[in-house]
Amino acid sequence: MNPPVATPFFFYLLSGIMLIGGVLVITRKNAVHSALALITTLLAQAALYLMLYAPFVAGVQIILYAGGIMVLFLFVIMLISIERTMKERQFNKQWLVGMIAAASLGGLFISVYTTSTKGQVLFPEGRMAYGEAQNTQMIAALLFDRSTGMYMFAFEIASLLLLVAIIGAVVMSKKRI
Amino acid sequence: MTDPNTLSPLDLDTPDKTFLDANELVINMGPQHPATHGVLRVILRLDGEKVMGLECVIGYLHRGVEKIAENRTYTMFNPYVDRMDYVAAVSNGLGYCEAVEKLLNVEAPARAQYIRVILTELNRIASHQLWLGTHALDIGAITPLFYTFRDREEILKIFEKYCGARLTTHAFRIGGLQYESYDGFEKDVRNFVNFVKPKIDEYEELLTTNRIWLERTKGVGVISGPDAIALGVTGPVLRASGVKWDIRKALPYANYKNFDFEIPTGQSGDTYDRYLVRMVEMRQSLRIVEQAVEGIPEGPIMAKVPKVIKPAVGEIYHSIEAPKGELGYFIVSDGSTQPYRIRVRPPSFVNLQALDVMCRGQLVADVIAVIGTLDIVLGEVDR
Amino acid sequence: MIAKLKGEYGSGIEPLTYLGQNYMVVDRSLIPELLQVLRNEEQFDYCVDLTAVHYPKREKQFDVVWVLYSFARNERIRVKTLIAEGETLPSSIPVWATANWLEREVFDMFGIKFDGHPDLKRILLPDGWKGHPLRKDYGILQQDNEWVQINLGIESGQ
Amino acid sequence: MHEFIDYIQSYLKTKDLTPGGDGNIFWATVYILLVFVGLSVAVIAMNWLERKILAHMQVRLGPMRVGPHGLLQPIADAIKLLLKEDIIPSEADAAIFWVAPFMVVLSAFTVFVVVPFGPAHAITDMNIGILFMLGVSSLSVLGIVMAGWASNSHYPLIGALRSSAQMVSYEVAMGLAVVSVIIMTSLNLDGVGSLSMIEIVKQQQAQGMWFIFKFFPLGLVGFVIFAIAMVAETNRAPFDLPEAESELTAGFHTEYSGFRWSLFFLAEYSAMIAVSSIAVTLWLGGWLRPFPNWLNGTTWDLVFSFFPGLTFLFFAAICFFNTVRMPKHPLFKIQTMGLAGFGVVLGLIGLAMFYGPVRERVGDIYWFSAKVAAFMYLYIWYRGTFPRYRFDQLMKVGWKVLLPMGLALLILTAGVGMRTELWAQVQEVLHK
Repeated sequence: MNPPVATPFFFYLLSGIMLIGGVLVITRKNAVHSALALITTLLAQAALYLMLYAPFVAGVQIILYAGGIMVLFLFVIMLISIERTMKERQFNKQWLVGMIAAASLGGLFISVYTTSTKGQVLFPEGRMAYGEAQNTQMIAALLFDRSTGMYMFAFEIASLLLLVAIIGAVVMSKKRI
Repeated sequence: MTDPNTLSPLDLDTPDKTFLDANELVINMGPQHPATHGVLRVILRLDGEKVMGLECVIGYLHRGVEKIAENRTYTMFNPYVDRMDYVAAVSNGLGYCEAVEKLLNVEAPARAQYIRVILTELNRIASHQLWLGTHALDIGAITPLFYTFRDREEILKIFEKYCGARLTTHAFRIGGLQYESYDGFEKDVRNFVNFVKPKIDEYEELLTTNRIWLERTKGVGVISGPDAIALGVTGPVLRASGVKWDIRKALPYANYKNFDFEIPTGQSGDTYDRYLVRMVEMRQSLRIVEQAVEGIPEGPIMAKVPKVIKPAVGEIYHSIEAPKGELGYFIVSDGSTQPYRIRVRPPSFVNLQALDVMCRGQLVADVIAVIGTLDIVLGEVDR
Repeated sequence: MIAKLKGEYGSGIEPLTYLGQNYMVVDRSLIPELLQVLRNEEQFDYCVDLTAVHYPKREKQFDVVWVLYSFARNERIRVKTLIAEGETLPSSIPVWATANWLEREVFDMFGIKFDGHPDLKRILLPDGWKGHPLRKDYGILQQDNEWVQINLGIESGQ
Repeated sequence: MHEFIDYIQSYLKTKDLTPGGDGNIFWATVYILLVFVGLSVAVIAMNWLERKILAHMQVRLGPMRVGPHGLLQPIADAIKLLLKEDIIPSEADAAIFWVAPFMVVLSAFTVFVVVPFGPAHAITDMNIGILFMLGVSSLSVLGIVMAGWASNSHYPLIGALRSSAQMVSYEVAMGLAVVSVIIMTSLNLDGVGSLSMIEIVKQQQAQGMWFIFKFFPLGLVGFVIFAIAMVAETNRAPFDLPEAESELTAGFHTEYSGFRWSLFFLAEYSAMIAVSSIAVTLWLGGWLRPFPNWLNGTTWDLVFSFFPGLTFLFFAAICFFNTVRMPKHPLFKIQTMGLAGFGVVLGLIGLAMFYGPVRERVGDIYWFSAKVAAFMYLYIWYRGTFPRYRFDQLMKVGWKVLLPMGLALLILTAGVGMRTELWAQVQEVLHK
């Protein structure tokens, strides 16, 4: 397999897009613009997954988040009167608390990074355990295989949780069943 | 709402109590909208996609035909009637000529009557074909439009050969006909009948058992027989609701009593039944044309009518079964050469009134299907 | 039937025939009751048409004409009443639902008001129009110039 | 220069590695260009064909004036659209209005990265090929929603809402049908399936049948579900509610004009080709010629490799036939010559396809395109025949018919798959 091209460049590019998108999500007054910025962020994230040799996760990210959930989001947002939301004050009174929380989270990340890597290079030359060509199959094996699968139970619990959520949503939205 | 006695005006036209409900959405459709068949404006009150009620705004094509009539002589007004229901101009002319003849107490000669019946029935087929094409187009089937227009063309060719005009024909005169039938008229008509019979099967093949067509038309725009009578709905719409009534049979005019034909009726009064009724009507019209073309007698084509038409003082109401329903003329004469008042009872106008009842509780897309199935011509609604 | 009605209402009803078509001229005061009777007892369940005629020279300027039809009897009849300018008629919507638009049209064209009509406004002409065009004193070239200028932005519609 | 030619020749000799899989950026770029150009040509041809075929279904002639039999009509239309004023409504959200068509076109074209025209004729062979296709094509909804919202007008907004609701709900049924095929791919000795488009076709060859016939009628049912859902996905008749002209004028692109409108047009047709190629790959054996296992051997290979050339010669023959039928009038001189010229071009292409090396390499592409073309005809046929569904009926078909069918199909396919002999063998291998 040929070595990847300009990995650091794309990493910084995608991260930059993600950060800008994230900032735009919370600063835009127009809800539709926010949603579109969020979609950009999610797509950049999918690309980052690809860089991590996790194409399956990237594909699922695109289908579920960008193609599915965000469309439903937009669906709702589009029907909101923009004129009214544009006039609303955007930053509420907890902005100070929010900033502090964000700053402390950032500090935590930095401290974890500096203590755990101890001056190692940011991009080690090692390859991922599951190569690109077999990524999907490996994920499947990890989830379902009798000998290697270790997340079967967690997976089933998660699906049960989702089922409960679906039923709950139906019960709440329907006036009478 | 099956008992007409309970059909109070409150059910028909007063705004609902929920008019100011926040869930209601008012949408304006038309007057320039491809599915309103002209310049009809419909104001829809919606709850989501469901129609809570609607109001028609008409008059965009109002030309004051009735006022014009009062300022023209009887003869001069004849071409104007063609401009009302321009899709079935021949029927309009027949109604008008017969009404004036009745007022003059003359009768058109037998030969003229036969030719009149042939042309009128051909026109009924043409009108139904145009209706079918546009109605199917509204529901999304584009192909029937081209099929029906191809076959309607043959009818228009016969009209053109007969009187030189295709659409607003002015085919008849008070007292009979102006033109003798051209050479080969009978042959043309016979050829047309043989030509169009398989074509009607072709339309039916495309639509009658088409699943999507059934889903779009069955149970859509239902109107019960008593409701239809109370609302004065006539023509195929009334017959599809199960009322077997056709002026050609009930109060025969021209020489319809000489012909053998059936009146098709439906049961459920929905859009699909109206479609079927009109399809059968086309075949029945062909039957009449076939009989009429075999029986054209020789003889004069014009009754003895004075050059200047001056009916005695009096008034008359005469109506015929136009393709859309009962087309009536109420003529008041003051003894002069000009009619004192002509009132046209337009079938489209009265039928359109039923739109509100037919659309309540349906979806927006059904409104388009129902407007199509009512077969309105705005030229006749607005006059 | 005519005889029965005549017996009931006396001089208020004058049955006539012209060229084989029956009609009756009815006193205005009898109209509401008579229409009900025709609809409910004589089975005239279909109101074909409702219209008016203007005679400016008469004292009672307007003829208002109902054309009725009975499916059961297969018979058509006209009911006619004479009213003066400014007089109103009771709305016949409770009797025949179809009268709704027909009454609106008569109002639009002649300015005859119908009491109890739920939504009596112009139907063919625009709402703000002045004048009732089918009256005989309304010329064929006449129009509401003011309306045309304001709403269409042109000098004249002619 | 000589090295360059050697480079090209060395690539031409490989027969089972896609340029992307090879990591060969030069060839990948060439392929991207080829696919882009080919797709544009296909859309133009499709435009002409749709108008012509629809016209003949409706007893009319269709375009006849621009070029012989209207052959140049799409080009004339393209020029017209490019020269038209590009209107952005003053109340519109200009930026999003501007971006939306590109979003749609981008997603419609990106999909073709993984479409396998042959074992080596794909830009790349992704491990998640089918997932990628579904994912990227679902992004076009975003573009449509953006277009509808940014127009700031009622009809486009309602069109966009309908469109997004429709596409999201039909994607579910579509996905289930696709998963049933992926289960079928795992019926090999390794017991491992694949999402790769190329691998799916190879599995069909290995298992000796197109997946449409696998576990009859399960494969067929899956195919039918997909075939219905893909029409809804591409907003075509009878599911063309977002563009229902009798109700919504033109749906989400009502406010668009000129170049931007033509982008939507381009995207619609390339999306049709994209979903058709998914269907072809998954159920109809992709690039495989008919009966590759039954009628095998060099003789049959030779016979089937003549098909591309013969098809082009057939088209050329049609051109020449119509050249003869052209009216003999000076006015038609240029048209007659043009048609003859077109026939000559087609004939030359056909002859070139008999040349050995070309013949060997175009066979895959030919069979793939022929299958896709059949789907394109189906699209046109639908449009000529069916009325339009109502919105609630459309949703009913999606959620109450196709979705339960898809779920049942998935469970049945898995169940039947576990009962096959092969599965028993796989189990044996695994337990050793």
